[in-house]
Amino acid sequence: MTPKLLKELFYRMLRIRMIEEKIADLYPEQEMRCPVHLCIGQEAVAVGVCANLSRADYVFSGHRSHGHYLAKGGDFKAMLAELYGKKTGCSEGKGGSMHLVDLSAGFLGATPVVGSTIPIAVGAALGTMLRGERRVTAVFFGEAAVEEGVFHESINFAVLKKLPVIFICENNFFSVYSPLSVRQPERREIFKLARGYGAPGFQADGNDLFEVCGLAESAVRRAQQGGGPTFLEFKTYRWREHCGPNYDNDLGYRTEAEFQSWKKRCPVEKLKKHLVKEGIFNIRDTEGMSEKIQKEIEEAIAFARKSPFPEKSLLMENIYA
Amino acid sequence: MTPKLLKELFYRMLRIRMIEEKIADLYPEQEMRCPVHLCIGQEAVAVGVCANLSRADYVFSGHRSHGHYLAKGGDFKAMLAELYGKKTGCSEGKGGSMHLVDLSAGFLGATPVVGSTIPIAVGAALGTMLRGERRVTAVFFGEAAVEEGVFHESINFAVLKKLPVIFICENNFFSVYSPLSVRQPERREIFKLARGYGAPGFQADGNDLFEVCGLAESAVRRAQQGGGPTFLEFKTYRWREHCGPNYDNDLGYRTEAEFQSWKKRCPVEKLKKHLVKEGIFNIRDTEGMSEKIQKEIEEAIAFARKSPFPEKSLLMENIYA
Amino acid sequence: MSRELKFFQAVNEATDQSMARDKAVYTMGLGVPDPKGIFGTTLGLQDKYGSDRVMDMPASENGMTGVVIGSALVGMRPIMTHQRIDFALLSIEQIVNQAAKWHYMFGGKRSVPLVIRMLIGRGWGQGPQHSQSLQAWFAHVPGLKVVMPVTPYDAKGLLISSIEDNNPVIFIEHRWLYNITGPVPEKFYRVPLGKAKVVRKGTDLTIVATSYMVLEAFRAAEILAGSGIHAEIIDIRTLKPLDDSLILDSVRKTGRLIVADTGWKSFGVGAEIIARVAEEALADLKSPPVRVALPDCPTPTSPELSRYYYPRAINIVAVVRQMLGMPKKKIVSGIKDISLDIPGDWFKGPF
Amino acid sequence: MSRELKFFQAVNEATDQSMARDKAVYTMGLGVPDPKGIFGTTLGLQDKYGSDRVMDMPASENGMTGVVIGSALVGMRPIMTHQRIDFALLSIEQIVNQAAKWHYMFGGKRSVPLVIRMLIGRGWGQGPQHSQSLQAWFAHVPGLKVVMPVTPYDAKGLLISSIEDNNPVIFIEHRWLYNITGPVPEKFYRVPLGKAKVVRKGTDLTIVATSYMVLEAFRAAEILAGSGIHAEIIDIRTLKPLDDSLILDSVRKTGRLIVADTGWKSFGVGAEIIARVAEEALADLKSPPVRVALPDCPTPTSPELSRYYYPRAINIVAVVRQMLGMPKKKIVSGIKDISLDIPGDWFKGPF
Ligand SMILES: Cc1ncc(C[n+]2csc(CCOP(=O)(O)OP(=O)(O)O)c2C)c(N)n1
Ligand SMILES: Cc1ncc(C[n+]2csc(CCOP(=O)(O)OP(=O)(O)O)c2C)c(N)n1
Ligand SMILES: [Mg+2]
Ligand SMILES: [Mg+2]
Repeated sequence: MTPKLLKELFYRMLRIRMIEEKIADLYPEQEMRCPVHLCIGQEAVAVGVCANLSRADYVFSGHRSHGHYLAKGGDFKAMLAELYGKKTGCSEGKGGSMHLVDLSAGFLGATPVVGSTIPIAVGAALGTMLRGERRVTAVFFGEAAVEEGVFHESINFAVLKKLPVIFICENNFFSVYSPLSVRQPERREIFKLARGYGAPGFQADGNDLFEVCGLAESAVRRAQQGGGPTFLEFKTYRWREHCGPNYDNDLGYRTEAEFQSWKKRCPVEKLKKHLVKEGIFNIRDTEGMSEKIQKEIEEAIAFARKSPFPEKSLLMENIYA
Repeated sequence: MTPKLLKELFYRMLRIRMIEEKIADLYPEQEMRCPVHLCIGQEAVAVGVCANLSRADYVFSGHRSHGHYLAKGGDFKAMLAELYGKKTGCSEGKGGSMHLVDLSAGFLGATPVVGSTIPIAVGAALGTMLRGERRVTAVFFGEAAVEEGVFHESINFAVLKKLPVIFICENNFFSVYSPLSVRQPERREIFKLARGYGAPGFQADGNDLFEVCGLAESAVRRAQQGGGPTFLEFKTYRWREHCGPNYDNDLGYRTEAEFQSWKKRCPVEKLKKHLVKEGIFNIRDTEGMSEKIQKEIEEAIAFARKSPFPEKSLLMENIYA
Repeated sequence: MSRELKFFQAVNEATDQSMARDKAVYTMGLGVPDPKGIFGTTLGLQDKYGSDRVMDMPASENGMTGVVIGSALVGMRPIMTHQRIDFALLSIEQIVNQAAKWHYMFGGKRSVPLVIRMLIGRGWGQGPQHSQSLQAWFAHVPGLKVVMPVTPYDAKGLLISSIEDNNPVIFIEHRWLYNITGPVPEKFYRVPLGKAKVVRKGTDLTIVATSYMVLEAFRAAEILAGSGIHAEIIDIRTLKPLDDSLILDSVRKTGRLIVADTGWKSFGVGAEIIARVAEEALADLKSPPVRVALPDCPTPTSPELSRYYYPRAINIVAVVRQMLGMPKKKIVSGIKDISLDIPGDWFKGPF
Repeated sequence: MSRELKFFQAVNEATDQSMARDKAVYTMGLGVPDPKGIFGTTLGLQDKYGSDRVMDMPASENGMTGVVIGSALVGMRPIMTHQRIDFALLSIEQIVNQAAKWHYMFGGKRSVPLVIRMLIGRGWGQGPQHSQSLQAWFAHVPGLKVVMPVTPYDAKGLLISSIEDNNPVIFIEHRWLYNITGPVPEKFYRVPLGKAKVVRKGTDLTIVATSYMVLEAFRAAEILAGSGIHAEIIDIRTLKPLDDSLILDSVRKTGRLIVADTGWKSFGVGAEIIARVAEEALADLKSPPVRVALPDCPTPTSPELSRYYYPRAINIVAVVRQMLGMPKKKIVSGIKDISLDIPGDWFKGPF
């Protein structure tokens, strides 16, 4: 990867981090009146995968989709306005944080029922193939989603039809407060499930941008060359509470120590150190980036705040096309 | 296996074969007014598996359940009366061929929605474990059932909880008229799917009683010793049409040659030849068996025919317990 | 003189002509390309349009519903087929949470042009899991449209309109209608969604019926005509959006309402129609409305029990006579009793 | 003086006492043993009864529903919990095809003693997929029972009766009821299924309400009382079997009916209740019955739209005034507008 690209990817990761933290700061104001699932700590997966996709490619996601939406190039102003329930939101305020969309960026949609966008992404891939388009479709989901039968139905069909779709599993070890131990067999590697279907399945450190990019690049190439689907499992960690702006290690479902060990492996810091070490940029550059992002965020907040709420007439609009 | 046992198992296979053929003969009379899915050609799986289960063990099945019901010791008279829609049927005529049950034989039920009894069987295994019982639960299903997401949800949970359940997949290559090639990835062995979950998975010739017994025996032992679930895939072949009494090779979804090649590998004939060769019995013995079974069948038919239909009042009975 | 087709042929032709006109239309379902072709409704289509546009599928109803939804989001117009509504229950989450809401929950950004054909099984011991008639469920869900054709003419015209509609349409076909014959123009034509139809004019009472029950209503009307009673019959055709103005007009005229539906009585179609009439035309009702529907129990398999389970023309007649205060009398439907568990001699089972 | 508990505590106590009395009772659901314990309703149970009887589960709603059904067939009495009805849609096939029909389709051989707790989400942008109120669906299915408690007293008594019932019971809890307080005896007691209750006596009209709408009906009745109008309020409590005799008696007395339900209007609960009244007590109706329910659109997320989506006391009052031919006037509910997307100040989101 060129220094220029690396800088750009770092910028994207930093931007997602700063946006999510700003949302966490503002959430207590109770103006964003919808559930939010922050992706702080998991930015590398979103950025690394989307860095290998073109704007024409499609992405779907689930409840924790802010990072995926932003990494794919989704309009940030429209996203924030959506969280504020405003008419200028990407879904006119009808969806909120759990229902983001930006067609112009190829982010076709995120919905929060666990696993349910997986077959929809596979279907989008089928559609592009039937239409003779050369797009790749990627779908992001958490490790709990592989517990849903629909995941298996989806990957079986994707392999059967050799569809250009990439399954990206962000394994952060928890489904809300439930550890993997109460949900999946011990020592059963998730990426190996995929192999059982005849789909190439790989696993890597989701906090290492380079590892993510490496696997994503070959998966995209495979899809483009008609090689069919790929399953990628990235181990990572959610820093904040499952849903909402706070930290929740005090609840006792995971240890503070475990959290700290993952915090030390912060994907943003990790990349920053590397780039500085490689002399690709210096701390001053990153400060410039922060300022630029800060400004963008302030503008988006102002936009979201001053935007109007959807008027009453919109309630019964767009029920049918 | 002792000669005595082998004779007994042959008798059970022959009995299922003769009963199914009799049903095929009588069906055109239009007195059995419900869909029937005959298991002619697949008798060895039912008999071989159930030979390793005790009466206290539980069995569930799907739409093609006659053989499983009979092999587990289900009451034949009650089954035939059920096909005739009579009050004396095992389900009082309310279920028909697709809804057989015989609690006294540990045949807890068969229902025809593909895959749907799989989680129910897993739940029965969980129940027996919670109750501290030492029963094993086995569930029979066709190879299309593994395409249902619920199969995966079920085996994931069975492995997670190390449940005493055995998954028996009768792979006869077709789902109605649809070949595996339009439903599952090429060269993707079904039993290997199970291994992806950490469940021991094996494959064998479903037309060879010895192979079936061998795998079933170790699976039952594993379950009894707390070793958890086992997945068994048996390749076999359905001789008659998917649903109904006739042959349907003329439809063209499979070749007459393929059918003939499987007919040559008839599980009943195969076992018979072996037993005769081993001098365990001679043809005359088998004739005696046929006569005995013939008599039993005639009695059951008479019973079913003369049994009363359920009266009107039964329509609104047993909706709630 | 006009060409006659059977109901299943009309469904086939509507699909065929829609696929010929629009490359985005494709069809998928268990057994769609097989030798039986969903009781003939999809026969010959794969030879004509290839295996890319006429697909079989794994027994994965839920996942495959998500798949057709996803394809619709990127420009395809899928037709999915389920041989029984009962099997489609595996895909409720995708239909109700995703397809029905997609257009609305994303502020109108995209929609899901999707037709899901579901068959209602009946007779020959279809039993508890092969016979459910859950149209009231789908009609309860905003974002879905629900269509139930009766005549071959409407089967073709309504299916074409459903395929051209930009929303998810649940298209429900009753197995016992497949063999009925009626005039069907060769040309490509539409019957608009959301429009009910007066299929028999009458003055004494209004029978609002769905799907196969329209035929039983006709038989009842014939019998009633013998006693000088003139029933008006309305074929609902589309349950959602529901064309209540036509129903209200008729009831305002006749003052009497019977709703004959193929589903269960409680919390079913009849309840909604009676409620709308009670809300809008209470004063016009000369007598209490009545529902003719399935009793609230699972479908029994035995042919003997199914005769008590499925209401028929004679039951409708009895209800009418009581409604009009006429003396009870034995009614003969004129139809061989065999039609209790099969629609006619052409139906020999097993499915 | 009697002890007071919050609704969620009453649910917890009913589960606790039932598990203490009967070893066959166990509970399973996503997050059941977690630190939040399904909004407190399952807190502390795992410590008391162990991880065999208080289980978390994989995100496999369909499969796990089959699992609890299977366990019920061999003697267990499972309580399954879904944090939203919306998620339970994945398990419809098991609930409707298997659990609801098992007893009937096998001629009464076994039954499925199973309670499935489902929560209705509302407010704080729950939005289209975390807020559905599909009780009308379950009430349409023979073999299921459907319960919707309102008071902490009933929550405990009805849950205990549901756990002791030998059939599958869909037990629907509204998120906005969790924090209401009411008297709840310490002792183990039952409130029978299938019995509605007159919770406020009145003479001028009957308001039949479900779940949270009973509270809005109360607020409306208070406001109406100010203008000398006396509304009788019936808390349905059990939708299936439906206690229509109590409803009919009340309507025969008042001659006026309003049905206030938490679900969508069309093909919903209101339709069934109006239909039964029209069938049985048409002559007693002095004015057309009216449904107060959700408009037929998906749930919008924006708080501003939810104010128009969810009907409240003032809407009921307006309907009543119109029904009685009273002049229109601006009605103030006396409740802070904040309660439009949260039940009260105690609710701070995000769930
Ligand atoms: C079908 C379904 N079941 C339950 C839920 C409730 N729920 C919301 S997010 C979540 C956790 C999902 O965990 P995972 O997939 O690992 O994603 P993560 O939150 O860890 O990013 C659950 C169970 C849901 N939204 N959908
Ligand atoms: C969920 C569901 N989908 C479709 C059907 C229709 N159907 C009945 S039997 C069958 C074939 C099942 O094939 P398989 O599981 O291999 O069993 P086999 O008939 O070969 O013994 C199908 C698709 C059904 N009963 N249930
Ligand atoms: Mg996770
Ligand atoms: Mg098969």
